[in-house]
Amino acid sequence: LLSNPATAQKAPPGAEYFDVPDDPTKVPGRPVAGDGGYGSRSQFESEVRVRYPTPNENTSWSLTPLDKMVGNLTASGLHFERHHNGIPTIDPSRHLIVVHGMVDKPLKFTMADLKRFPSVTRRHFIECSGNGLTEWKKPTLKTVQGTHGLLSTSEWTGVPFATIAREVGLKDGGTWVLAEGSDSAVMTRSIPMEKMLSDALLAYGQNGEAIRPEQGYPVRLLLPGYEGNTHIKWLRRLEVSDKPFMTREETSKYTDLMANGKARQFTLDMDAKSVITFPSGDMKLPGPGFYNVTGLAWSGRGRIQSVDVSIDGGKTWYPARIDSLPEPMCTVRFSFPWMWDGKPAVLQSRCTDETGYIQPTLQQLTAIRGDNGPTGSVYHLNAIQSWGVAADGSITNVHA
Amino acid sequence: LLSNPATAQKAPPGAEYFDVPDDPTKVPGRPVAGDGGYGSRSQFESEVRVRYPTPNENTSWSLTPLDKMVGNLTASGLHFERHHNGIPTIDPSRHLIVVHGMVDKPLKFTMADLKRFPSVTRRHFIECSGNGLTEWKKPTLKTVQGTHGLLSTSEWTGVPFATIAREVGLKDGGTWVLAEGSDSAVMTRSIPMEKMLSDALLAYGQNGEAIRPEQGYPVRLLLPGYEGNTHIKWLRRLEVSDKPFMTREETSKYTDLMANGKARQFTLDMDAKSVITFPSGDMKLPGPGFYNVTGLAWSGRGRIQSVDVSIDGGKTWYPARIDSLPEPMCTVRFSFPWMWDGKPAVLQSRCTDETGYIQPTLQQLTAIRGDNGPTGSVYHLNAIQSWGVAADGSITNVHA
Amino acid sequence: QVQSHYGFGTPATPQDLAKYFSIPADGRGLPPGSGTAANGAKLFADNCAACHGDKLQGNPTAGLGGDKLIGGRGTLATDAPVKTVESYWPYATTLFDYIKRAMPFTSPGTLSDDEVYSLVAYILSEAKIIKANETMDAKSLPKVAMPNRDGFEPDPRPELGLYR
Amino acid sequence: QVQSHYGFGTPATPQDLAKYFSIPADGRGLPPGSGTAANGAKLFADNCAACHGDKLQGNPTAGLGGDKLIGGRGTLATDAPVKTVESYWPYATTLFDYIKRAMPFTSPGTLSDDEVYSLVAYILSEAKIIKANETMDAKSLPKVAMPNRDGFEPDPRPELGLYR
Ligand code: HEC
Ligand code: HEC
Ligand SMILES: [Ca+2]
Ligand SMILES: [Ca+2]
Ligand SMILES: [Ca+2]
Ligand SMILES: [Ca+2]
Ligand SMILES: [Ca+2]
Ligand SMILES: [Ca+2]
Ligand SMILES: [Co+2]
Ligand SMILES: [Co+2]
Repeated sequence: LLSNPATAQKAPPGAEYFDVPDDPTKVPGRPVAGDGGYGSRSQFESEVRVRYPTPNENTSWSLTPLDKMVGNLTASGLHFERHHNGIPTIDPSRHLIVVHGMVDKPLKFTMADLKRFPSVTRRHFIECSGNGLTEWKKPTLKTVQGTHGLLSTSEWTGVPFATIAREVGLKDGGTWVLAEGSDSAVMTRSIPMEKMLSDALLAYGQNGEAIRPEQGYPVRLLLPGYEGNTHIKWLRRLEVSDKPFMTREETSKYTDLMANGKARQFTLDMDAKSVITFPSGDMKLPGPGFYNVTGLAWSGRGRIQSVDVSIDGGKTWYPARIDSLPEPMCTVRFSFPWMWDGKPAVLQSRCTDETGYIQPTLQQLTAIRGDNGPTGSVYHLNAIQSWGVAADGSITNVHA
Repeated sequence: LLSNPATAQKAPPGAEYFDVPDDPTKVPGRPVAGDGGYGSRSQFESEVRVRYPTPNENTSWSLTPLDKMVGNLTASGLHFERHHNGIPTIDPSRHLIVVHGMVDKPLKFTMADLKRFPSVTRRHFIECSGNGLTEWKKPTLKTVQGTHGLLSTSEWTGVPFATIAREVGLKDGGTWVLAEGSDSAVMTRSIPMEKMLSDALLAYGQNGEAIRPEQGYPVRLLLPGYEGNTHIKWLRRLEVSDKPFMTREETSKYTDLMANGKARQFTLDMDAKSVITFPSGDMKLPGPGFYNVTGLAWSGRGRIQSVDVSIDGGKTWYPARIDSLPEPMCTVRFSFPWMWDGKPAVLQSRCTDETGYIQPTLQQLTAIRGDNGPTGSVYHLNAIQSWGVAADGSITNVHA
Repeated sequence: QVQSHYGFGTPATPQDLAKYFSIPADGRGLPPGSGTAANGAKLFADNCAACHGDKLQGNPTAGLGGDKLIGGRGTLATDAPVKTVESYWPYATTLFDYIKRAMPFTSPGTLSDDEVYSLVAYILSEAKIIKANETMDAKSLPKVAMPNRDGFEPDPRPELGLYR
Repeated sequence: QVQSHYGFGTPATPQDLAKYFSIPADGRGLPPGSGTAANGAKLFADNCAACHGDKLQGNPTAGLGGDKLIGGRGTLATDAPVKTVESYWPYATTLFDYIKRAMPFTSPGTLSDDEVYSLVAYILSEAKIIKANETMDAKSLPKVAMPNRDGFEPDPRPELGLYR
């Protein structure tokens, strides 16, 4: 009863096509485990991650369709991607993770070795620090998938680096750790030892199963709250050092050039941020009436404390409901009951994290960072997003 | 770069096959979004849900491979199934939910209507009360997938029934609600109004995307902690009544026949339960040494408070670590550091929930329920599971 | 700003509701019509026996797996209880409700109400719960005295002995 | 019962580690060998120019999209900063490390160390950071004075003005 290849074309990516009966209560359904034992999404669900049109499709990114998502987690098939030379195919039985440098005993671990250690399971967002890079100067992309889609949330399972550190023995003065991927970009980033010992995971599980190929199969580094690029995928090596390595990704890229010509380096924390996903850009409200405004909020420095919503472009703020359980360095779903009177409005959300940090306006942010983004201060745009609502109900990305 | 049909056969269900390079750092990987925008699991991951060999494959169940899972959530593609006449294919644009009976204003809702209401997002397990039904009299199935695989955990998003209740207006005396599915079993169960108003959800989201077809697309009832059969899938109708309807599923089935010939009815709560998933039945330990014993614990009456592990068949108990955040009516992952001396051992886990209820031994349970299961008291087997470890490291399902 | 009622959804009219049914033990909602075991016997042979057996003994054919429908009286308190419509089901109304919604398994929801009444009469008569010539309809069905009518009790859990 | 060390994993020997490299600014781990701009020019034309341009101006061919490698000096504090190896990169060692690991894009990890030194020499010389005849090797490379050597500062965040 699997769909036949002729009709398979009718189904969206990730789905199988089946004929639709007039009345599903009058004909038997598909048998249990007729799918071979691994299910797929409904043929009526079609949202996909969309690639940003960089010149080279192997170093590019695809964005999560936040406007079509519900809840707090990201479906594994829709987790955003950023690869620097494509997705490698790695046989886990041949994969090694070596840990060396300023350690007492350099070791190599098979995946089987790694899985023998105690593990922990945590939910965290990952956000690319380039999320929103098109939005500094003027509203550019139409949808929230475009403006904020380099954000996804998963349940991750893995071994704390602290556990591995006890195995190799750390030498005094080892203050940085280089993490290296086994993709063809052989991606490298330097991570402060303090972070590695506090909550870094060597993660091999995602949402209950093995981590997906696009997210680093068979193992990635997970650095809760840090910018996405540092969560090295396809992890093959950790080298303890007394200094950062000044890799290309932490000098040429992922640094923030200020207006005075100086660049900030190792800007690793993701600042608190929120965005309204409904209603959002390119949608159209059918008419005045009640709308359950909803969105996501997150912080790289702890839990989300509160979220406020404005319908007048930030003049007045109302508290939003928190619809899921706040956890450290994890998204929360929020909502706000809005009775639209049919007049033009500007919708905004603003979050505060448990450190007391308040998500800034774009004006506040560019006052500090300069307004030479996107070619200057490209990364870490966490400003309040504005969605303009016209009298005809159409929603557009605006700067307000 | 999608796999071609000729080689697709090489990949397990849910995966695509790709050639495996000798050194993944030396050849470019697959391009971003080359999968059409919806990803799939690695070709090296092959665990599947397995159908229990009931005579009719349309009324049957498939079991989650708990032995192969990591973390706390169940991958959506591996969520256990129990259908009573297969999986219907339902066009959400034509689906209605009607709410009527002892209400002031009977209403019908489209899926679009439903999604306009405020929603909440919660993680909960669903367990079929038939989980383990083969295990009452003697150890029968070999693996934990067989003995405990009718258990899965997801993030669910939906509208509280309480919200819908305000729309229709409840009449005094409406103490039960019938929920009806739109499958060809037209499944019906009666639910106490108290439960419906406390935390029942009309759930349309699962792990961030639309609920999967096998789990009730486009909408199911979610009754945190209640036996799985009551979480009516493909929900099309809710009827408020002053009495239960005594449907076939709450009389002929899902009742618990005691030794005295009387049957318990509406045994809806899932009692606290835990199971060790590693090591578990049909595995073989390579030799003496350290093993990170791990498993899942859950309760239908609140949070898991603590989990203990025994390596001597319940004579001595040690506290286990809790490796994920306990939440109400949700699984937790636990673990226990075990240094195996190479001698025969019997591994057990035992949980206590926040009400103080302690998971019983099979002896304690059959002392109350009688030992005429599985034909008598079929359901609600939540006894401590024992895994026998032989001197050669092989693990078997035992009663101890 | 928020109304106490959102106002989503549209009224469900009696016509909208007409296609739904769910029959509690008092027979509320049983449709007009009637049936007898004699009619039911033929219907059963044609539509049900392949899966439930021509003696209602259950599961005669591999791959179909219908339940055993009669027998088992007096076994419930034994070590090998046999649960059937005859021995276990507390209400005859449930039989009407279930056959009408879910049977025959391969084409559920296709029987007329008279046919369902007839099949119910046939099964109850084969189970020796009613006489062969009794007519089943909205009035008589709820009154059928099922052998295990008083065999159920509400959930007594949590079992307090399992607390420390 | 638990050991303080689990004992999983096996020692990584010097041979195991030989294939890995990562070169910090002091040049630690730079391999033997050397190269010159003259050799690099030919290698660049053959292996790199298709994507980075024969004037190192970047992205000449649709679908390939290599970065611009030189130019942009003096633009960093302007409204249109141009970030290249020449204008922005603080360390020449990074150039060696990155080309050796990741370039050429379609066959990374295939260049010899001499070839990498030569390409580094060529790019730095085209950027007028070194002279055309300077030899690049483990000793000279870390000493190259990059124009933006002092252009970086550690993360000053959180920005305290954003707290209430
Ligand atoms: C193709 C097979 C098939 C046919 C034809 C069929 N049945 Fe069934 N029947 C089943 C199966 C399978 C079940 C169990 C369904 C479940 O538990 O999910 C069942 C269950 C039942 C039950 C409930 C038994 C119990 O103890 O819970 C009754 C009553 C019943 N059928 C009556 C009928 C009648 C009357 C007909 C004919 C009009 C019929 N069946 C035709 C397969 C069939
Ligand atoms: C097929 C295309 C292609 C070829 C051939 C190629 N490159 Fe590249 N190069 C790229 C792309 C694309 C990037 C950007 C990669 C990224 O950011 O993920 C890049 C990045 C670079 C960078 C980093 C630039 C910066 O500012 O960060 C350097 C240096 C470089 N290449 C040098 C070389 C050299 C030297 C060669 C030849 C040995 C070469 N490239 C061959 C496409 C190519
Ligand atoms: Ca969708
Ligand atoms: Ca040490
Ligand atoms: Ca697996
Ligand atoms: Ca009322
Ligand atoms: Ca109770
Ligand atoms: Ca800081
Ligand atoms: Co940064
Ligand atoms: Co029950």
